[in-house]
Amino acid sequence: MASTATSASTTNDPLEPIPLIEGAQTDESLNSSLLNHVWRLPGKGWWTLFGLALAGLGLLVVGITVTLWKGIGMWGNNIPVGWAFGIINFVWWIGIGHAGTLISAILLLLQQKWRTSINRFAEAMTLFAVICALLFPLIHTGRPWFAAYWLMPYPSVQGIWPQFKSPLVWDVFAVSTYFTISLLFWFLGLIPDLASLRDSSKKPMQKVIYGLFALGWRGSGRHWAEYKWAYLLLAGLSTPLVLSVHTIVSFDFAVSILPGWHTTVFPPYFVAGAVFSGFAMVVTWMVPARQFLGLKHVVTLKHLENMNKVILATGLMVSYGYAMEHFIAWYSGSQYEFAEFFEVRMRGPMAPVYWLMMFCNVVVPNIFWFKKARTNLLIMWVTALLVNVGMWCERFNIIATSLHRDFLPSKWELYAPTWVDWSIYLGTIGLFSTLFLLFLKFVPAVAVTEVKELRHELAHKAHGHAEEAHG
Amino acid sequence: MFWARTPYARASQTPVEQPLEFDHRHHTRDEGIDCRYCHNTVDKAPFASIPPTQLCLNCHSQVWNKSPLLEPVRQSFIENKPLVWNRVYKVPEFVYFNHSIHVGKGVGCVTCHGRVDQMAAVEKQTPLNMGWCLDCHRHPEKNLRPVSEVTNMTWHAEGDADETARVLAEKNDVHTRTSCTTCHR
Amino acid sequence: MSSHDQDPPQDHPEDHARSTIVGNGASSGSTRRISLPIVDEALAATEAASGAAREQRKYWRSIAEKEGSPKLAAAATREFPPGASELPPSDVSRRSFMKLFGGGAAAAGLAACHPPQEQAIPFVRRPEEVTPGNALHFATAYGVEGFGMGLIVESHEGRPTKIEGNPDHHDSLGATGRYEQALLQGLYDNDRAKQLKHKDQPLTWRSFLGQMAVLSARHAADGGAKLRFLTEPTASPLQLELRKRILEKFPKAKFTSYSSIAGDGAADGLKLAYGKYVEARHELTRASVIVSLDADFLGEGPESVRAQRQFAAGRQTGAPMNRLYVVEPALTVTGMSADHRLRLRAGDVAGFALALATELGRRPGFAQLAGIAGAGRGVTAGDPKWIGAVASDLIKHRGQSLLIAGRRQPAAVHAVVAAINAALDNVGTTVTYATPLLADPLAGPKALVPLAEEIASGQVDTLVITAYNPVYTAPVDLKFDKLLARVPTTVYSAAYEDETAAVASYVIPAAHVLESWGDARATDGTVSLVQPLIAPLWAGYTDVEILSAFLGEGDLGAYEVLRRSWAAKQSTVPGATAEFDQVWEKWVGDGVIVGTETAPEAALALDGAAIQQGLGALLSSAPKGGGIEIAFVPDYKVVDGRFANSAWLQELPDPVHKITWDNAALISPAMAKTLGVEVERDNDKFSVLVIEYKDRRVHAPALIAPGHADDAITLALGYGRTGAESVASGVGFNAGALRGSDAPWFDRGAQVSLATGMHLFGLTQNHWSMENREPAIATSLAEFENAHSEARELIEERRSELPVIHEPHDYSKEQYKWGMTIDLGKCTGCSACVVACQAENNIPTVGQEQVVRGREMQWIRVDRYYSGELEDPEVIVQPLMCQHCETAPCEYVCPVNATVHSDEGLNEMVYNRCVGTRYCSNNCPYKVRRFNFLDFTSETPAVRRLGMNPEVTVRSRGVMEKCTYCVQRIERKRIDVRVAGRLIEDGELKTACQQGCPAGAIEFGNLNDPKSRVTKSQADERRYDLLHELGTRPRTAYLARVRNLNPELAKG
Amino acid sequence: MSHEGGFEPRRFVIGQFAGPEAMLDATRKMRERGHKKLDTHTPYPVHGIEEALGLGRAKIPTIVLCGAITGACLAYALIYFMNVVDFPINVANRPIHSMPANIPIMFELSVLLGGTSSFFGLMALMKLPQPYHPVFEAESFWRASIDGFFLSIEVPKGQSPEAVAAELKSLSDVSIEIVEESER
Repeated sequence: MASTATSASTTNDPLEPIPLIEGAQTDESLNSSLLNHVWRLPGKGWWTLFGLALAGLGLLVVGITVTLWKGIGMWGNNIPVGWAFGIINFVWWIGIGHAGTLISAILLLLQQKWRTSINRFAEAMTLFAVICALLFPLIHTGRPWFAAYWLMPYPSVQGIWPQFKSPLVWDVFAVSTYFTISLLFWFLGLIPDLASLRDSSKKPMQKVIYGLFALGWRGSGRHWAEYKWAYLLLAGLSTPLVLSVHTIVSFDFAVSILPGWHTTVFPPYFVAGAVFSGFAMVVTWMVPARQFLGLKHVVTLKHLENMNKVILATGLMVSYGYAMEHFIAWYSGSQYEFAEFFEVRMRGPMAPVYWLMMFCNVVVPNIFWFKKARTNLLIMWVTALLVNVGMWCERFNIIATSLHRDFLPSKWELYAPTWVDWSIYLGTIGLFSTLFLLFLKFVPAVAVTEVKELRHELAHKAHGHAEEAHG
Repeated sequence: MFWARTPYARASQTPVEQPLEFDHRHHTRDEGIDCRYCHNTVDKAPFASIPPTQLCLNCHSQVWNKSPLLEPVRQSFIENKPLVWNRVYKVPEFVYFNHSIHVGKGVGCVTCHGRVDQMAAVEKQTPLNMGWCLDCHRHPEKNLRPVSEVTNMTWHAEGDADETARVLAEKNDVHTRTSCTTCHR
Repeated sequence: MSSHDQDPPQDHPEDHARSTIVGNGASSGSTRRISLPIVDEALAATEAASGAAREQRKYWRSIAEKEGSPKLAAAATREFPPGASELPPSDVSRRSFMKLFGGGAAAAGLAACHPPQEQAIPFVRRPEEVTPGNALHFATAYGVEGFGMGLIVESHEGRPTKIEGNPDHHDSLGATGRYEQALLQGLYDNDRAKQLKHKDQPLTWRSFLGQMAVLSARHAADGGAKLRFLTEPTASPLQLELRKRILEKFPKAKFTSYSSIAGDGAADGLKLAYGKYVEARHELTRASVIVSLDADFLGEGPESVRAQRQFAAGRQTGAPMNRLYVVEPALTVTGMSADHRLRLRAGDVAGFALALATELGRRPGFAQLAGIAGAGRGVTAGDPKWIGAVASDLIKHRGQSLLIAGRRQPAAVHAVVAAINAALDNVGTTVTYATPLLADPLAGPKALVPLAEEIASGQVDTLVITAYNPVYTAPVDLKFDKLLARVPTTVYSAAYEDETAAVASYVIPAAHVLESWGDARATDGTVSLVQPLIAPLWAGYTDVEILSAFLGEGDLGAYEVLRRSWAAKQSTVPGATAEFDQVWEKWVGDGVIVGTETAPEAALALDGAAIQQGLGALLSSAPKGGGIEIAFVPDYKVVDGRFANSAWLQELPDPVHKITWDNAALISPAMAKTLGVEVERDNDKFSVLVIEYKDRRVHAPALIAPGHADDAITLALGYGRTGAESVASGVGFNAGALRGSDAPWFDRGAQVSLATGMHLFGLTQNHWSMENREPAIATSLAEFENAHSEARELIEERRSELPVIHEPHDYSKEQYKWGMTIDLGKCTGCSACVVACQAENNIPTVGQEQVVRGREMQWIRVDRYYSGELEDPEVIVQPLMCQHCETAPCEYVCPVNATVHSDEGLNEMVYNRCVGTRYCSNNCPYKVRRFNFLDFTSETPAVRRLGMNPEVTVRSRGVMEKCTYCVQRIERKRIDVRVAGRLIEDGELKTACQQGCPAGAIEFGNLNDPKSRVTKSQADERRYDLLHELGTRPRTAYLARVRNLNPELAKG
Repeated sequence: MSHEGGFEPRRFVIGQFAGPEAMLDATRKMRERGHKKLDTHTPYPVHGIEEALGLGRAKIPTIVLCGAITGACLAYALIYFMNVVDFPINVANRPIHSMPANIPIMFELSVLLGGTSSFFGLMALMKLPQPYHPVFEAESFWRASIDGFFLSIEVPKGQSPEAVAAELKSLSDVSIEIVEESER
């Protein structure tokens, strides 16, 4: 017996100019449509993408093997440029991850209805981005086989401990916490959906597997009562967490004395940048995904537009960050700071990256002032891509460019990445895509339960309106 | 981190077989030979030194000069081929341990090497890991003795041990040194 | 994880350092040296290592295991060199060898949680002077140009590990140059000639002697009419004696001294001036005005080390300072130290000399010079104002001034200079002349011509070559390789299987100086005995042994020959009255034979007239005409190629241009513009030039050299080697291919054009300017004496107390507070410290490709900055190593406590704790940290490992390293004095760079001792801290350089 | 249905409702009629369920709070012990004990422990994972996670399920099943 609740077409809702859920949906229809992509055998598109992703993953394996075998010297790093691609990509990925948490957690706290259809998606992205990010701090060290555990505070027979004044140790705690919490948060949200997968699966094998992951969830009211709290609290914790993580990442630089690193504006400006690039990444993936997975009716233009608004906002914050950096560099009166921003970056050998960054992060997002752009799939997709590029350039500027010319001109050196650098970078994109495609294949890409709940609420509202209408 | 603390992992407390049946008990206890007769660079060099074959023969050209047990020694001397012993104590390559300073400041042989005079085959008595080194480098007093007594296997402080320790530390001008470069260079 | 707790063996950085050592103290014969069979094994191991290495998982397996591999052991036994002991190749680790009584340990097999059983191998007979783990020091001597510099060699268990200067030696004064430091690499060089060969057939020494006996018998018949010897220029009494005896036996035989870098101008010029051959000796301590005419007396030559010390002595403010004028085409070490520098083409220097003479001649009391100048027939060069100023300055300091002409300059210049020095009453004070000590006064490329002609005309049957590699170094027009082919028998004493060895019929592996007995003279004649530190690694034979072969004494051995000759000469040595054995021990021990110095010639009369007429002829024959000038210089690193196989020197940045692993065609910026030379990749990549001269042409990459004379190219010799030397071959281009015997040093008329393509240099510094940051402060004396001058205020600002957030750590209670001072006024940038540091601290070399990537490893970086206009810049050099900041930025960012502070304020670097995040380097404002980006050590041949310093950990891949203030020396000294129950006294502890520094520009010591030199120097009014405004509180301080400018020439 | 051994199967009466409202309504009523062991099963949290089931205040928040506080304290204690008590080292002349440097890790650890405790605390409270539960025996129970709204009543010993079922039936029009815990 399907639920007989009235159709939840919410088009007549004045507050929702574009519907959050399109068409007349029932719990069941939602259920089938949203889980459909799990049951359906993957199509050509998925396989091609998956093939590409695996190829990328291959690159990663090659890159890492070479690095471990021959040493970090296979990368382009040198003295003075001790950090380059490794840390650039680390920061880039972490940044991307942040949007996920932000969407799922912060928007939840702010009770943004439009979040529901995309949060699962975003959280997954967070998780995978963090996995990619986690790779780098480890493999970029000279002796990973020690770095893997010497940064952990454990009682070794050497009787020596980590050095807790070092931002790198903070990183270890921040990033690992971030990963753990995001994982738990994501999984907690998944449990009810896993249950419905279990219950709607046809093949016994699937039943067993999903059943195991569903932990025997039976939608008990007593459970829901605690569950809602737990979920809310995790969200509550993730919100400051996500802010702290990128703040701490920014400490890696802000705590040092290097011109271009030693900057107090870094924490907020890194967080803004993170959200900026993160949302861009979500859009980059969401636009094609809703197409191929048939999620158009739950991930509507409204969602995309909202995200574009966030991109615009954070983009402006980032621009402000740049402005401040340059202002302080001049205002501080430090010749090293000044040279860093107005000579090295603007006119040095790495200047093209700087100007590309400026274009992508400062100029491009402004297109979202126009509703046409915000709601045009192609434009928003290209913009999002450019923003991703721009944010990568930003990290390159901060890290490599600052390093390659610092205090003493006698040790100024050029930096050029090697094929290993590139293959590892592309490799992580491959890893990310692989995980993502697997996720799309085996787990509901949209939080079914929450969408149903939303439908219910909307239906209620609609109902109410209807009654008023009849007087 | 627990494994590393087991004696096995440190290869200690297991007697080490030697190519030649050399018995420290006999030489030190019965014959009363001082450690420094054979390990004669211990007080002036980083290394206590395994005695060259020549040194064995100082005595054994007279005593037991026919003993089959000593055949390898004579062989070594005649063929100019070193005796190959199995090592008992070894610190990692990046640790620069110096016997002369420890002996010079009154750290007894027995403190690290144990009652060698009671060992048929010598075995490693102490963990030799950094934590263990640090213990003593932080509080050396408790392991001090008059420099004259360093080779004494049975020396014990008379009266108030802590007081003697303090006095000795004073007298031998012993410092606590825990700077990394004390041992790592 | 737990198993890693205790650093599983395969991850010890040091494993890569392991080299095999077993002592069995078989003291060889009469000598004190210890022949270690283990050494032979190391050699054997090396042969196989290359092969064995492949199959190793290099990135974590150790060389020790490598050598332990059965394959290798087999190889070792097979490859056993002659004279090796029967000891089975047992594989032993360098350090554990020390640890256990001159025994060693073999890391058996793989990483088990249970440590592997290792062996300990004692001596059989321990040589009485050997105390395992305590170094011994022996005196010996070595020199490149015929004179010997006294050396003290540190030896661990019979393996030389470090070379220092001999404080008692006239030319060393305790310091060394670049080459001496690098001798070790020459010794432990796997490329050395190892096998005595005749026409590529192995030969034993005995049968060689037999064949030589036959040969000399045949030559004796006609008095040796067709017997020729080609030797290095030498002042060695023993060599001279052998020469004499050979000539007695073969009256018609001839000896030729030859070195491609010897200049003949001085000898001829002085002969012209004084009527006979004399050698000039210079005393810079007494000179307050020095004028160098294309003479790089601080940078090269047997006198250079002493010259630097003496010159530096006159660079202290508060005392009368000396003033240095330099006239030269391309910047040199001397040029960089100049107060005033005039860039002139080498060919124009003669003009300058005459112009100066003319100018002086105009002044009252110098009429005699006018005449001489007159003979110059108006040949002149240089800015008259400049010349005028110099002239008056010279006259002002009459009697305490000095003119020095360079080796490249022709006789005319030297003659004029001699005349001027005489006119200025400098003779006897700043310059003295003595009867030549060298066997032949003329030994330059020209000296080769007569020999070449004789060979060409078939008058030579046997040619014995102990000179360095003539086939490569000889002027191309002689076609020496073809000539040698014509000589029936050529005997070549070969350090390497080089170009000459390829064509010689007898190739005799030369013993390295550290393997040889012999003697040498200092430039003042003092004799030093050369004693071996180690038995020849591969059967090597000394020149002495080869020459004595022609006296039928070849089997005597150098030791016996030397001892006999000195036993005979004992009476000639004043004060050596005791029993010869005692005297001998003393001589060998001291490294110098006191009383053997030769007095300068008194009452020499300058023959002005002779100069006058000689001059005309000389000048007419001097190079004229237009066109571009090409000039050749001995390289600062490989000299004439003889050090080309030393990776240390190849990778040492050229003192002036910071080139590694290359030579270049140095041209002025203006000339580069006219030629259209392109520069790419941030000053790393330059266009390649085609240089055509007569019928010769070479492709040479251009390098823009500020301060270079226009229309002139400077080319360094010694590169483009084609011999079988793995390091040397393929590095740079052979400038010698342009060099003719008629004009061996410089000539006009070269055609230069751009070739296609660019060349990527391994430059360690490609930024010339200080970007207005003034890390290295240079000022003029006038400015400095004005307390309110800009420079003075800058210095004050950089030594002022800075506000602090929390109180600085208090070190005053500590026994020691280590600190260093570097005097930029004294530092000439010669870079000896860099090599000394490399030798002391087991610093690896990385190769050009890595240098290009910016991964050079030398702990000391000698920065060179140009200021002023590019065409005629002022230059300042600044050695930069870890500053040991008290609030070190590197420390607080290290996540694992791998770099922290010691109780005495050292910035410690704990290699075995380092995980290689490189954060410390990023945060180091001086960028003095070095990172092992790749495995730079484990591939080092085992034989090379023998020379490594056992007191210093060899760093593994992925580990950060940096200057430690030679903490190993501090700790060893501390232990020694504490066992003795006293404190370290000032001066008894020196860092490697300080000890090596010829100029004495580096002071190191205890800042808690108010009387210590370093405390005093840090109180100097020139003292300032580098990047002081960052509040890093560096322990290393700098003393600003003060230029003693001539007011008449001072700009503005 | 005879059961050897001591095994006393729990018995449930399970009613499936058309929608959440009806279910809530029935739940309320049944509770008023004195039924204790009630539980509902819905695909998504239904508003007002706590009140309907008469549940007290949620316990999770307290657990999380404790977790978070422990985390912060633990971090501070750890760092203080390692860098101040056990092995104080002069690092770049910085104070051995500097509070500001500890803050990031204190924060992270409090979030970590807070977060984990909320998750595992929840699991403990829900007694999950628990693959089998008698209600799964119900024919149509699979809809509970899709679009079904169920009310389950565990029948106390001695009471007959049928009676309870009838009682429930009397409240609203529902399809009712009676299930018994199977012995496994």
